[in-house]
Amino acid sequence: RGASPDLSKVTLRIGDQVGQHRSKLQAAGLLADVPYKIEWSAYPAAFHLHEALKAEAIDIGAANDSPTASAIAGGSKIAVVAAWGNGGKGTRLYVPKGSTAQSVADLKGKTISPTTRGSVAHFLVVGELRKAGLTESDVKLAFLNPVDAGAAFAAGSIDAWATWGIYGARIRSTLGARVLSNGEDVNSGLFVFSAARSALQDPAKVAAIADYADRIERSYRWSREKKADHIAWYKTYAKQDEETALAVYDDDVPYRRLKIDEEFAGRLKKTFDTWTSVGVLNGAFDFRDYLYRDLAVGA
Amino acid sequence: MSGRDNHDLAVRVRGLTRRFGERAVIDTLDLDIRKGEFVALIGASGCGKSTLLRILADLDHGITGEVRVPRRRAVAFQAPRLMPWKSVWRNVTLGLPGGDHRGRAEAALAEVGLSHRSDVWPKVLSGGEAQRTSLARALVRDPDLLLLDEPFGALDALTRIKAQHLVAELWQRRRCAVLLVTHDVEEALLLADRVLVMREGVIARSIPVTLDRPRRLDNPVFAALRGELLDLLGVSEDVAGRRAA
Amino acid sequence: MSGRDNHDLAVRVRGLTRRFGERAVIDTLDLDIRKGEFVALIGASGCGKSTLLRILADLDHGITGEVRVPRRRAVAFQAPRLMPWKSVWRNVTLGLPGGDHRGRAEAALAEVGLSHRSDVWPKVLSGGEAQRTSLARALVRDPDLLLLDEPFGALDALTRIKAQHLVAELWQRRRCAVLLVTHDVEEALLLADRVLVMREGVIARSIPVTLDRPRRLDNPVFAALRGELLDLLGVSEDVAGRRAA
Amino acid sequence: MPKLRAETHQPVSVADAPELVLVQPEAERRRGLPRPLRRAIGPVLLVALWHVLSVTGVLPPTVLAGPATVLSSAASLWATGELQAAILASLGRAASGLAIGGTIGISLAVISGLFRLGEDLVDSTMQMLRTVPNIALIPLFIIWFGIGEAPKVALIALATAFPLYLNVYAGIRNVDQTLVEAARTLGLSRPAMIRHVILPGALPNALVGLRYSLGVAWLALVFGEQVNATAGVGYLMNNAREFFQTDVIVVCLVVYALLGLIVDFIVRLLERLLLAWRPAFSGA
Amino acid sequence: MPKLRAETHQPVSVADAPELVLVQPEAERRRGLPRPLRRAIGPVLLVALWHVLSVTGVLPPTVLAGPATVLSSAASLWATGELQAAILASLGRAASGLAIGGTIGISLAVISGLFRLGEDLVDSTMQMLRTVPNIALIPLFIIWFGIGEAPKVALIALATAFPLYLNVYAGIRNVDQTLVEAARTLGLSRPAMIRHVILPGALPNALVGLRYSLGVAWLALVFGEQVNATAGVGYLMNNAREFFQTDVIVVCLVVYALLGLIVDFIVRLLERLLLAWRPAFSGA
Ligand SMILES: Nc1ncnc2c1ncn2[C@@H]1O[C@H](COP(=O)(O)OP(=O)(O)OP(=O)(O)O)[C@@H](O)[C@H]1O
Ligand SMILES: Nc1ncnc2c1ncn2[C@@H]1O[C@H](COP(=O)(O)OP(=O)(O)OP(=O)(O)O)[C@@H](O)[C@H]1O
Ligand SMILES: [Mg+2]
Ligand SMILES: [Mg+2]
Repeated sequence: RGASPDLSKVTLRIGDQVGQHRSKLQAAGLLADVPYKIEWSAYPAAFHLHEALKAEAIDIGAANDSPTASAIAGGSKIAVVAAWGNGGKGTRLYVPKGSTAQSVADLKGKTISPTTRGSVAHFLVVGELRKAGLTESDVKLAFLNPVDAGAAFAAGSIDAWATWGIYGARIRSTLGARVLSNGEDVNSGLFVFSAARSALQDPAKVAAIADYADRIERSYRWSREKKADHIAWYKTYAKQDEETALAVYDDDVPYRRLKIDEEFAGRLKKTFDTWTSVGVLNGAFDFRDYLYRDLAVGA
Repeated sequence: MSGRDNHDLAVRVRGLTRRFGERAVIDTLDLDIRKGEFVALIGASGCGKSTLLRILADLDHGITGEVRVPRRRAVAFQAPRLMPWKSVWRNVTLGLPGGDHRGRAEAALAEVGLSHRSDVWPKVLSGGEAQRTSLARALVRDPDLLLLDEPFGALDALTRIKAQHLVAELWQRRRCAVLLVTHDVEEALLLADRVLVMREGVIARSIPVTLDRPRRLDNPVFAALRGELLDLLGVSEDVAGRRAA
Repeated sequence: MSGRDNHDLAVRVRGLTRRFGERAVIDTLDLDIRKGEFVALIGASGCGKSTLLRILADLDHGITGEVRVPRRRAVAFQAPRLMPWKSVWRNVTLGLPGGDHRGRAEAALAEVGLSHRSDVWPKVLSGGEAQRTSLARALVRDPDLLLLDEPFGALDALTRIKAQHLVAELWQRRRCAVLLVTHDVEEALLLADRVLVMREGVIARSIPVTLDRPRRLDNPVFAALRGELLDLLGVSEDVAGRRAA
Repeated sequence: MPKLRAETHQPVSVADAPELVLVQPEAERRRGLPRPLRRAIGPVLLVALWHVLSVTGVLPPTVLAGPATVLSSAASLWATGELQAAILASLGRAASGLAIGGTIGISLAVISGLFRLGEDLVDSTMQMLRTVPNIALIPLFIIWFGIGEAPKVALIALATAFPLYLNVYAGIRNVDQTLVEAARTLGLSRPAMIRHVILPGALPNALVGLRYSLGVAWLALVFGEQVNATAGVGYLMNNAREFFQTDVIVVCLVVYALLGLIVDFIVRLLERLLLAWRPAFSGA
Repeated sequence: MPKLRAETHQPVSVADAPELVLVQPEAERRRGLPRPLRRAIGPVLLVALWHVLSVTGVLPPTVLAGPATVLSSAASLWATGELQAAILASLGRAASGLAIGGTIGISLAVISGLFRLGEDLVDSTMQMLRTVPNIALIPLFIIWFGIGEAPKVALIALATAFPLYLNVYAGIRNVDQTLVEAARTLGLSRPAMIRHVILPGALPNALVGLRYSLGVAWLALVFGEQVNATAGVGYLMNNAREFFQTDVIVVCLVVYALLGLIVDFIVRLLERLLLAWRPAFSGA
């Protein structure tokens, strides 16, 4: 690497799911001294973000591994520049309070909502069914949007619901939902930053991306070190009560930065293969071609 | 006009007023029509004849005063008001109780000379044809009060005579009360028992026509009445004789 | 009817046919109207008078034959056809070139006795008021051919005389050709240079009226012409005298 | 032989003629609450029902928060200024979108309403495009218009163009032919004809289209504000769905519902102003 | 003094009167292609444009697949039977939803169109509800109707009820008051009045509503088929969008567009059959 490029002329266009990173970086004071300009844009879900990325309307954006694999399969010209993993926490399989099911095997013949098709929760359901020696045809899968699935769960229209984050926390607290499986050995727990290939042509922009990735890493560190601050931020950002904020804290903070290497390509491929095996995605990709391995990793 | 027994009346109006904004088009008007009486109503354009008819047809409630009319009424409006989405014959029998609508419509249309038009849409009718359809629609009903608003205005001389004849015949058979609005003084005198002249919101004059029927235009009493009525309408004999510049 | 110089004509129709389905309402009709000529057209209801007028107004193209008319025409239709979304005075001057529409509309409305109604919506007009508005709308224009389809049908005797006077005056001043459809034989004779009788799709008779103006109803020539026309319309003198049953 | 026979009733003699009925003046007929109050009954009943269902637990709060919760959520959103900001942002977008979409829709409707040739070219194309789901076009709009305000406004423009097109076109084709003829004899130029005859005649229908478009403009925001929005009612709702904030979702629904009432009010006002000429039926 | 003065032109003498113009018979005026062919021009041009943009690379295939790609994708979806299954599934839902929603919409429109009291209760409520985004109501529908076919059909019913309501209601209020009066004097019973006067008078508007509803029924599937669907055009499209299958998205869009043309054809046919009585303007 040569002399550090002039960042002051760079404008980094960052796509941000539900504005989370921007808000958190702000709260952690990590946006005060950014040496380049950031143009934020916010999207409600991963595929909206990837639509923008595919159109090269943004330079960089983060999503779970599954939507990233979908985007690659859909012909999006992106490269993974950075990734974090939390060890598979956060996405769980829930049953209602009164459910008699004690294991995934007990759900045979029942209706499970894996939330939306191709979501991390769907990934979990696929893995759990395999672990229990079941196939998808042994249960009824009801794909629903999170809010709709919540209603179906509350109304008893589904016997189990695989979901993540706030949804899980809320049904635990308000409906007394029970965790049937915490999914830690199934979930990939990957959080992936993808960049438009065009953005990676510009060394200055690459430097800015590297800096931004470092700030994300520092924000995770901030969350772990300043729990009270994180909780306070989260409560206002997501408009949740203390209980919910605390409930999701342990899942949200243990993200560790991963190296973008051969092994990571393998993890992406594993996710992709799971999806092809259930017919959600198809095609054949060498995910090593979709990595950008040269991003400087700082502090 | 008021000394009669109520039981004998087909229309009883007392102190009727109808205002549009500031203007009282009908202004404390009294009117009695006996059962079976044929009354013609004349008056200048815009004096309130159609307004009065609408009230007697129970279509206008922005009124003050007492208005009593029979339950069964039939109306032929000044404009034909045919339902454009119904063929001519269906227009004629619309709302008629009983069966064989087609047959009754055909008979009525034959009387007004429209047998050949019974299946067409109203939009293709000529002005006079539409007016005759509207007349047939009123006559085919069985009213106690027949309200006719210039029903012959768009008809040629021969068709008009036939239509007048038709109304007279229905009236004589049914003995219903008839209120006929017309601009034709001779027509009023040929048909009516009494001619009302409307002016400034009231019935300004009520002129009984005691001539025997059938009436003749060349009867001297007829001519005198005609002169009197034209005078009331503001047309002097001289002007009536020498009309165009 | 055909020997004249074309240059002298305001309307020239040759072999005009108009069919509705199988029926030829107008059937190889020929018609010439000289510049400045006042022609009245009479005929039974439904015989095709309005159809002919529509063709002369260049509104109906489902025709065969040759029809020539001046470029500047004005029409008063049988129904008033006022734009319901325009106040009365705006209806009168709609499409008029030049300025001071309000003033010209007021003047025209005053002539037909509607000064007090110039700001209202057409929906509140009485039948005769609407007809007079439509007439004012035609008269306020500057036509070479004036087509009037029963323009006085809904008017009382006095108003009708005034309106007739108005048309006659405009015609004398402008010397435009006028084609007046009417059901009133006396009206035709009072106003026109020539009376056309339409029957079975053609001009069956063309009767010149050579009486001097102003004309009087009590002129014996007038009475004779009147009898002749009524006869052509199928009304015998006897029926005309003794009309209602 | 008289043929116009009254067959259903035997001819009655004058003596046993029927009783007269009184024509009731309006003043004695009309009673009760004033109009605006009566129009409020429906919505008020609905809110009451909702309240009862919430209080009795038939509607669990995780699905649909009750009116009380919603009110307090709305109050706090108002206190932080978020709600006002959202409404203002959405209002701006809806207004621009409607202006563009309305202009396009009405212009195309006039073209295909007036000219056979225009109809041939435009109408079937519009009929075809109008059933294409907007959301599927968002990726295209991002490519053409980026991720700023433009694609959001474009989406609203697209969504609002069709109802106005459909209704104005139908309105033009519903204009009384006899009036068009009359206008032709008055020597109106083509633009004058459009202005003075065709458009006023199509106005009752056009206002239905406007009513529709005003509603659709806001509904389209739900999708438009999925693209890089940080404010707006659609954004607020999408966000609330992500964060499972059922109370905020319902606040948004209430905002939408109120908006529907405002749209209704505006269009009613326009109808009163612009359609005063109409001799139309107004209910019994 | 003559007051009806022609002020724009000096009175002309008979000698210099103007030339006559010939009234052109129609046969000589009309020429060109037959109607259905001419109506195809617009859509065909659009497809041609799309093809050209695709071939020249202005529309890259990752953004919007070209007609050729789409045809082959459609063919393979057809070969697997997926496309037919999707269309059939959606058709069934759209038909049931439309039947229910249409009945509700028209009934409510008749109630509020005819009765002042009905209007007071129903109209403002409908105006309020119609601007509420459907997708936000899905949770409610799930609670009430489960996750089977019922909520999907309910959603379509809801979506289709409003256009029919709006247009039929407007149609009823647009019925000529003078005809209603005339009908009243004919002694029609209330049901007869509705059947013979009000509804036929509202028909031109109702058909606009139907046109709208027929389109909306399919559009609502995009949301309805987010609820636990395994087949359907909306499902196919949602899926394709989430998994960036641009070719499948476009196949769905084409299906929707064709559907728009079919709807147009059906409604035109109905108009020709049901509105033959109308003396309306039909374009120049
Ligand atoms: N709804 C209304 N609002 C205001 N003025 C009205 C309304 N209806 C009628 N008028 C006015 O009331 C007057 C009387 O109208 P009406 O129709 O009764 O006249 P008419 O005697 O029948 O006249 P005509 O012989 O011309 O038909 C007219 O000047 C008319 O303009
Ligand atoms: N579009 C049409 N389709 C079919 N028939 C039509 C059409 N227009 C007019 N007719 C018929 O043509 C005939 C002539 O109509 P027209 O309006 O010219 O009569 P008219 O002489 O003006 O009669 P009136 O004195 O009653 O006004 C009528 O029988 C009418 O029903
Ligand atoms: Mg009148
Ligand atoms: Mg005529």
